[in-house]
Amino acid sequence: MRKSVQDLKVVSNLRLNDDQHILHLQASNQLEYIHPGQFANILVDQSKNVFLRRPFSFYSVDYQNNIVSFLIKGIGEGTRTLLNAGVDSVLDVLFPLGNGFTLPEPEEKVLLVGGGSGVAPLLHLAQVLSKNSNKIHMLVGARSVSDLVEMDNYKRYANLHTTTEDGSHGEKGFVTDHSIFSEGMTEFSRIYTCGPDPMMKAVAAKARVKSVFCEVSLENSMACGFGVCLCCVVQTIHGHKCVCTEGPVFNINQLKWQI
Amino acid sequence: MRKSVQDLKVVSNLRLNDDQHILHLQASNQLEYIHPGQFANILVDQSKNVFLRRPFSFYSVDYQNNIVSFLIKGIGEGTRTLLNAGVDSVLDVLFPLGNGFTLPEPEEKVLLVGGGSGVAPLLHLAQVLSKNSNKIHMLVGARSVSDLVEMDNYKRYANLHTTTEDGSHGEKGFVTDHSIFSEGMTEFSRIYTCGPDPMMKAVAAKARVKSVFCEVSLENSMACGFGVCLCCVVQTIHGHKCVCTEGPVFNINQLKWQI
Amino acid sequence: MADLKTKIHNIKLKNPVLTASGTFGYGVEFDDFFDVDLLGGIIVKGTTIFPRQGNAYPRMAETASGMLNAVGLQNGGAPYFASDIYPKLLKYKTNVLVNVSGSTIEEYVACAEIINELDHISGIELNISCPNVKEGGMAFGISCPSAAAVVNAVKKVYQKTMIVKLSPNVTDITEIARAVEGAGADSVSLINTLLGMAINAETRKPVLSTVTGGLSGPSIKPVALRMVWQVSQAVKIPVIGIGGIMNATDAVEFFLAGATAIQVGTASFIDPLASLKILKGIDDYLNRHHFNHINDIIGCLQM
Amino acid sequence: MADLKTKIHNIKLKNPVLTASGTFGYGVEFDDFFDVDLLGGIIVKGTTIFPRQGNAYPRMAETASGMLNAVGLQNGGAPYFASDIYPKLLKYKTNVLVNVSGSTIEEYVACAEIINELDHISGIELNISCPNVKEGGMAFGISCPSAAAVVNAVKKVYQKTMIVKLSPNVTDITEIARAVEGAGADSVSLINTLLGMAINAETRKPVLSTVTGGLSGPSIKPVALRMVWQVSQAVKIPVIGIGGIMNATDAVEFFLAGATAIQVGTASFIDPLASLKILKGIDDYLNRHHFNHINDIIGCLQM
Ligand SMILES: Cc1cc2nc3c(=O)[nH]c(=O)nc-3n(C[C@H](O)[C@H](O)[C@H](O)COP(=O)(O)OP(=O)(O)OC[C@H]3O[C@@H](n4cnc5c(N)ncnc54)[C@H](O)[C@@H]3O)c2cc1C
Ligand SMILES: Cc1cc2nc3c(=O)[nH]c(=O)nc-3n(C[C@H](O)[C@H](O)[C@H](O)COP(=O)(O)OP(=O)(O)OC[C@H]3O[C@@H](n4cnc5c(N)ncnc54)[C@H](O)[C@@H]3O)c2cc1C
Ligand SMILES: Cc1cc2nc3c(=O)[nH]c(=O)nc-3n(C[C@H](O)[C@H](O)[C@H](O)COP(=O)(O)O)c2cc1C
Ligand SMILES: Cc1cc2nc3c(=O)[nH]c(=O)nc-3n(C[C@H](O)[C@H](O)[C@H](O)COP(=O)(O)O)c2cc1C
Ligand code: FES
Ligand code: FES
Repeated sequence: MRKSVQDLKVVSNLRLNDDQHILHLQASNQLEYIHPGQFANILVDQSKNVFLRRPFSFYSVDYQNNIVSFLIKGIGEGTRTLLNAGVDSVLDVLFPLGNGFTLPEPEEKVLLVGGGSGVAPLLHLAQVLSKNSNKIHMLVGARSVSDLVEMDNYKRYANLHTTTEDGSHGEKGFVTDHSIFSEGMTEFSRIYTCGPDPMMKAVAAKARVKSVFCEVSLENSMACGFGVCLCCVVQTIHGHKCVCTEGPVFNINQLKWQI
Repeated sequence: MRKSVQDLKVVSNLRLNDDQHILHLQASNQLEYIHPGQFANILVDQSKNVFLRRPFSFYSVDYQNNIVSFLIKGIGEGTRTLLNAGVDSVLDVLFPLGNGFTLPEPEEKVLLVGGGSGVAPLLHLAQVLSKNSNKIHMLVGARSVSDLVEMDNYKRYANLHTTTEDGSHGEKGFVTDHSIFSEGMTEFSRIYTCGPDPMMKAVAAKARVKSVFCEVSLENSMACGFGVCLCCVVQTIHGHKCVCTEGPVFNINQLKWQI
Repeated sequence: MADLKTKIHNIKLKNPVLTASGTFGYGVEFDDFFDVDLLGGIIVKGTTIFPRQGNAYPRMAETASGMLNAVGLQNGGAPYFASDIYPKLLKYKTNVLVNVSGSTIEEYVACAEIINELDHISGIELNISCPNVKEGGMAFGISCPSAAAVVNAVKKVYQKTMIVKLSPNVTDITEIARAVEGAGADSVSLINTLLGMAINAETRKPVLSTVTGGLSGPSIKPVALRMVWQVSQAVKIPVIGIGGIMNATDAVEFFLAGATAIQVGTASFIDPLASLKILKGIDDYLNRHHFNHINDIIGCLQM
Repeated sequence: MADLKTKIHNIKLKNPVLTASGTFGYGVEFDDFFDVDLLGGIIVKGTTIFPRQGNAYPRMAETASGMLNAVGLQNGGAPYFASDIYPKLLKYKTNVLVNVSGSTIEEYVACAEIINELDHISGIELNISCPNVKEGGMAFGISCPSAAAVVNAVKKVYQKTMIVKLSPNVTDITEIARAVEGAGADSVSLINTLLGMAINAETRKPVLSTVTGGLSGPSIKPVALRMVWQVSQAVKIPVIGIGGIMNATDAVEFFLAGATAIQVGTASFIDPLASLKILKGIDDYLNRHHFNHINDIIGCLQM
């Protein structure tokens, strides 16, 4: 789909917990295809201190009703202003941006690993993969059960595994402590991960050891989101690459990560 | 009353016409006395391009219910953002500021002359004067009948006269063309006026000729509103004076106006 | 429709709206959004003779009504530009200019020589004001002798229009403007970014990998407008206004202050259609005020 | 409660929050809002030896995240200050400093001599950076010899602490800082306003009666922070940070960059309680990060 700036109407603003909401936004025209892992850059116009747009991964896409949704975690003024978006208000959204995940062949067995609000693009990916008859396992990590949101939604598409740091849900510990890594790593032909950098690096390290295909979705700071400012670069084996156009999804073999 | 910064709740936002609304704001504590002609400086926090507060005269004050109201005309981003203030939203208001009008002795017959949104402080004045058993005549000028708002409200306190430039209501012409000036000028012991500068100057000229006491309420551009920035000055016979503290109301004899 | 045609030395502009270097990529990134040929011209990314990786990440900090960048002239080098990018720009019917930078006078000259061979490039904009590189860059633009020296040297090898882009990080920008005019600049463009800094109070570290960076966006507009006004009174060559232009009203202010053309920068990050909207808005302004020609407002500030 | 005590030369501050000259009146205007004695000190309005009417109206233009002012040092003159205003300031238990300006060195000296007689004034801030007066003001602050000359002359007649307030409208602020340090400044404060301009596109006139004016507010913070960081590495005397400080986070950034104290300016126009809130926020920050003393963050930017 061509990138464009569209006015999307807030059709619902669903509060999941203190700092996470799902915004459902409706386009006035037929949505064109959006690839899982792509993102949108949203203008925050009701806030004095937010100058640039804010990037968010598509959480799900409903082509029937022309509704896209975003899972947003409030961390600063931009996100918190968006969490207050009223139903029927209109957001100025630039999309779709970035490359997205490489889809597996049908029937491949894949593992999706998410942490924090980094889980967002993985639901969209799971939706698409489930239509591709992939076998999907999804591992989500959080600090505590109260941070684990939307579990029922993930379960519709994937075998769900969880870890919590306090042991209040699933296995206790960090995501990479989960038994799935010690037991059946090689049964997965691909691992897709999104979340805090240290988590992604730990997952990438596991994948590298077992030579499993692994893609990570990065969240560098961005000014434009469509490849013109060159602010969002990451070091790759081919030099600096823009996360907004050549990413946000990178194969770990491309990155110069110390893992 | 001491100046303070208070959070006032929008209890109603009444649309009068395309670009004029009345906002009713409620204080959580008992309001102290606000003098007619005083103003408030309102923070416009939901707008990217408005940095400073915006000054507005009190339109009316209801001490029973702790409600103050403002008649606001949308002319730029600050005012237009305020016109969109939702009921139950909260505005950050610095008040009361400025000096206000000199009240006449009881029973004096006075003329209030307003134009445009400049009419705002005159309603508050009329409310107070009517309790002071003054005989109040009020003359309001506008371009056309559609710009004449709140006439019934003024009539509760004053004998109302109007002019419109297109003759659609009252006498045709500018405010100062009204017959009240040719006929009975000297029956008024005081004239109070607020509106566009040229109008106030024309009224001031009439008053000066007949040596009638006349006070005008100025609208200079302001940064602080409480006398510390020295941006809002007007030339007086005693040099530069701050409109926000030594005004906004000035006796025309104080001003170095070419009238 | 008012007549928006204007001229920067030998470059004919169908309208005075250009895009600022480093904020518009190579133009092609905007093809999805609008027909770039509608603009008066585009100024592509800062180009140096040698390829540059640019500075380390993080390169950006958001500020009040603006942003700091520390990109550091990441580009593939002039030979790569000529062989790989230039061919893609041949499709444009509007003016394409190249922003030229270097760490030494020799590098500026070498880069300009390569660009000089490219027929479809209308001119160069000499960047003597980049605050984000260790050597050269801004250093040239903050003293009269060094500014004049670069301009002089490049003038010898570059045949077409040479615009010189000035740094605002100086005590008296009119001095520098006169120095480069004297050295042969055909036009000056200003302002480049103001040198600024951002700190993350929570981590107690600078936000940018380079500690300081270049400030752009509406926050710098008052400074830019003042400098354009000062410089347009100090020199005879045309002045191009840059700095925080977000909408047509901003652009009109720069014309009134004396700019013959303007460049849209950071605004394109927030709205990729900004430059086109500004162009339309300028036309609306002229019509609403019954001006027939953009020249009717250039330098027409009423004092 | 962290220990917020700090020192500027001989002035003991119970906390590092001061108010910027020209934005806090004589302090008494804030009596309705809070107890001004809670602050480390206040710096009152720009004072000159002769009374000044200031510039004509309009004196203010709102800008993106900031404002331009062209007040032009309106004040009753130093003798009037001493006789009529000073007595009202005796009630303050915190430090009161006077910001001193002039059109000639002799005027600075004459003004400082009068202030020198006022026991309750802890020090002066020499304003060699006001962009809004026709003569003197900023002119002194943009060249090293003239800056040093004023400081030298005032040093001879003023016995207590002399802070010198620097202009940001220079190519290299560290040079000026070193020049005034050499001439006997006990501290430097920075930045004063950036020279800017605003135009009303509809009327096609400058907004300010003086055409150009001084830019303040959050829009200038990145420039101010950069200069404070540069200057604090260049001089040994304490640096006072000013420029767009709106909240405690901003203030902490200035401390990290090397400021020993900060001044709250334009923020007080928007929220008269800003300086008090900033003071409380600094304490919160220190507690949250387990620092016992403000010195634990001054100049502690991690590179
Ligand atoms: C491609 C992409 C996809 C994203 N998808 C999602 C999503 O689906 N859901 C979601 O909730 N968030 C997502 N994010 C993150 C989101 O964009 C940020 O949380 C948001 O921009 C923060 O804005 P703010 O104004 O609330 O916080 P700010 O006030 O801008 O920042 C608050 C603090 O967080 C830090 N910070 C903010 N953004 C970044 C960053 N990108 N990298 C490093 N530090 C940062 C700041 O330095 C600051 O300390 C995504 C980011 C990217 C780049
Ligand atoms: C003491 C006082 C009392 C006031 N009372 C009322 C009131 O009761 N009701 C009401 O509707 N308005 C009142 N005003 C005017 C009101 O404050 C302005 O309309 C408002 O500040 C404009 O803000 P804005 O952001 O909408 O427009 P802006 O975008 O700030 O301005 C739009 C245009 O109007 C011009 N402009 C704005 N304000 C002024 C000014 N004060 N003087 C000269 N030109 C100006 C600007 O230059 C610009 O061209 C009062 C003003 C003062 C000083
Ligand atoms: C991300 C970024 C990269 C830039 N790169 C260049 C460059 O390569 N060469 C140059 O002369 N100016 C460069 N600039 C400066 C802009 O061209 C422009 O002068 C400046 O941003 C001010 O305009 P604005 O406020 O409209 O953005 C860059 C600016 C930004 C924000
Ligand atoms: C309205 C106004 C008046 C000012 N007057 C003076 C002054 O008299 N003397 C002075 O040294 N600085 C003066 N300044 C500059 C401030 O003290 C301060 O240096 C500047 O505003 C930057 O800080 P800020 O961004 O926090 O406002 C004035 C600033 C403003 C906005
Ligand atoms: S965010 Fe601008 S290039 Fe990636
Ligand atoms: S508005 Fe600041 S002194 Fe009047």
